[in-house]
Order: sequence, then structure tokens, then C-alpha cells
Amino acid sequence: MIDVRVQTAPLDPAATIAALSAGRDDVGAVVTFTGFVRADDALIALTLEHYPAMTERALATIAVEADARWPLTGGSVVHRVGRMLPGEAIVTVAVASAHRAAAFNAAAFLMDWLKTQAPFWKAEERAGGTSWVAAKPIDDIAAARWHNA
Amino acid sequence: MIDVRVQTAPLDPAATIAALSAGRDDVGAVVTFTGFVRADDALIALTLEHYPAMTERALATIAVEADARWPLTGGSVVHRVGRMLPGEAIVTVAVASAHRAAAFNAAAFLMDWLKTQAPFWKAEERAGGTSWVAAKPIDDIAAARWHNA
Amino acid sequence: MIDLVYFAWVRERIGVDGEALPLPSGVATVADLLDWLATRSPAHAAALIDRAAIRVAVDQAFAGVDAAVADGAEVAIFPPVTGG
Amino acid sequence: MIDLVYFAWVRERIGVDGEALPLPSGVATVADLLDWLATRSPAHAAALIDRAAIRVAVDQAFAGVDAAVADGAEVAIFPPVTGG
Repeated sequence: MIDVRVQTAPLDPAATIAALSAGRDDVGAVVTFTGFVRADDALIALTLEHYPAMTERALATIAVEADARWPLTGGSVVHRVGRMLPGEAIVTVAVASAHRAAAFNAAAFLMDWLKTQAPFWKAEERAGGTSWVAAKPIDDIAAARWHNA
Repeated sequence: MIDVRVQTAPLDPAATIAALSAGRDDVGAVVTFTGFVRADDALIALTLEHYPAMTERALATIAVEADARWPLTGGSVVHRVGRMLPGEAIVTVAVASAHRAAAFNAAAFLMDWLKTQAPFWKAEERAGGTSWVAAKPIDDIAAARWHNA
Repeated sequence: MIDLVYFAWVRERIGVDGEALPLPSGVATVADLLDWLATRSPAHAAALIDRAAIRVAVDQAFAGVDAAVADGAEVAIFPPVTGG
Repeated sequence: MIDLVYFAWVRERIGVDGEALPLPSGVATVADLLDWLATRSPAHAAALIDRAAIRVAVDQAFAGVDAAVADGAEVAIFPPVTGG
């Protein structure tokens, strides 16, 4: 079962990881991904907008998909929205399994999906103004590898 | 630069992750792997033996290799040795990069290498006695994928 | 009526978060809807001019240009997503 | 002399962590060394009987059976590794 959550509060990746292994003796591997705001080109802040009604449905769908593809003992996807500063975490994905291959693959799958199928949009704030981030073709290529897997 | 360490003290994956991103604004992605002792078949404890003189050399070599293959902003490999109980962490690998693909690949590479090339041996303690874990062919297959990558 | 909701630069260019509009006769698909919306104001036209950069969700699920749009639907219009 | 060090079940079967031995004439490679060691005692023979399950490091680097073994080397003998 993968828990999904969207929040404006700062993320706590350590707590997310601890929750997947605490008190368990059947978890052999936990893989986590945490994405952070980078200060590229003098970025001042990043604002994440989302489509709340769709986000909930979409996150729930992908969580079920990941559970169906790999034998997971637990997982968590927490995405932050609102305005955040360089160095702050945007998203944490954590996946637990008995073995490492399932955990690595499920974490990569969830991230590829978040990048291409979840209704979030990033706006970059710099001294010269605010601009929307363009989608990257490489993210679509990364996501496509799961279609036949 | 990837820090490598072998210790008998319990691991602290959260601290390892925090150290890679704290105070940084150039880190976009941190991927971590933590391996835990599973209580399979009523396992009581797992004891990790290693070859200290070789471990240091081997870990340093693979850290340089990972740095050469991917544009990493930092990394950490901490492997525990000695006797540990179900639910306790055996190893934590954490890798930071500007982008997620490098972080995911470097973390998987380091784990595949640790499983097949680092001089550690696991002994499983059960009510009936202690036995050495056999190497798994699947780990060699996983490691082989990096030879031509 | 259909509930239209806009995000990111689609929202900014149109100038509102969303709007509830009566569904005109003859608008049966997402493509029909985009064509009709683009005629409503210069702001709508500017927001929708590059169709390759427009994504649509009908009732919170991604929908192609041939997908049906029925009365009572919630239709979201936005650029390609950039989360994660 | 060569410094021999043993790990895991190789160590347990031979019964010692390691031993320093004079390198006999005629022992030039890892294969030669394993053949000679196996003649030293029934415990050595038992530990080394399945050569497919034996791995060797010379001076802390993995070495194949054809690798050279010179006087003063540290030679480690152990089963396939199982860390991580």
C-alpha cells in the first residue's frame, strides 16, 4: 500500500523513510528519491501549482499501478505545492520491498510518472520575473520505458 | 566526492541523506538505498564479516568509478559490520546529483557493486545454528549490466 | 453547463481560474470545445493558439482531442505537466 | 613468506584466521598456491575442495587462478562475497 499526499508544509524525507521500516522485519530494501529546488541561473523561488481534484485521483491510480507491478511492502509519495526556496524538497518518493530491484524500479517508475502524468506545474521566480517551466522531452522518453515493461 | 565508511555502530540513513543536501542549492536529486535485515525463516541475527584492508581499497575504487560515470554532487556509502538484528540497517547508499537519472543509476550501480565486488560475507543465525549465505547468480547478472554501460 | 478550469500559463493568459459556461450545440469533443473557446475573446485565442502545447483533462482524467465532452463535465485546460 | 588470510567458511574450515608460510619453490600462481595449500592438512583440503566456490585476492585485489603470487604478498582466500 502506497500512501500519497500533497502538502504545502515542508517535507520530512527522514520521517517518510523511517515510517516504512520502523517495527518491520520483512522489509529488506528501502529506496527513496527526494527532489530539491536548485538555484540554477539565480533562481529566487519555485512555485508549484496543481489541480487538486485530479491530483488525488491520479496519485491514487499510480500507487495502485506500482503495487500491481512490484511486490512492495509499503511506499509513500509526498509532493509539496506552493512557493519554495532553493535547497527545499519538492517531492519525496519512498518504496519498500523485500528485495532491492523492486524498490529501485518502483521508485524510478513513480518519479517518471510524477514528471509526466501528475497535474503539477512549476513556475520559476527570478529577478527579471516569473516564468513557467517547459516540459522536457527526456521525461516523456523516461516514462515511455515502462509501457512495455 | 563519495564518502565511504565501514562501522559496527547502527546506521543513521536520515543523517546520511541530510548531509548531502544541507546548505546546498545545486543538488536537484538525492536517491538512497537502505538494506535491512529480514527475519526470513525465523532468522535471529545476521553477522557481517569483512576483510578490512581490502574493503577500504575496494570502496575507494568504486567511489571514484561512480564519480567518473555520473555528474554527482556528493555521495555516501556506509556499510555496517558485526552482528545485527532483524529490522536493523545493513547498508546505506546515498547519491546526490543535479538530475534524477544520474542519482538513480549511480545508487543502483553502487549497490550492484557492493553485492558482487566488496569483501563482505553474511552469516545467518537461526535456532538450528549459523550458516553462511550463498552468493546469488542474480546479483552477478545485475552487476554485469554496468560493464558495457 | 460545463465547468472549465485553467492552470499555469493557460490560466494566466485567459485571466481567470475557470468559468462555467453553457455547452453550445455542435460542441461534442475536446477539439470542438477548444475551437469554440478560442473564439470567445482575444485572451482565450492567445491562450489556445498553440494546440501542441495544450493538454486537457475531462472529469479529472487526461483526454485526447477526440474525447467526448458532455453537459455537466469538468474540463481542465493546461500546459504539459512539470511536477516531480 | 606469504601472508595468507581466510574469511567466512574458508576461515572456519581451515580453523585459523590466517597463517604466514614460506613460499615453496614451484608455487608461482594462485592455482599453484591453492594446490599446495590443499596438501597441508585435511582441514585445508576440505576448505579448498570446491574450487568454483573459492575466490582469491592478492594484495587486496581480486585475482584469477593464473595471477602471479610473489614472496611477500598478502593472499586472501574466501567464498564469493555476499555483502550489501
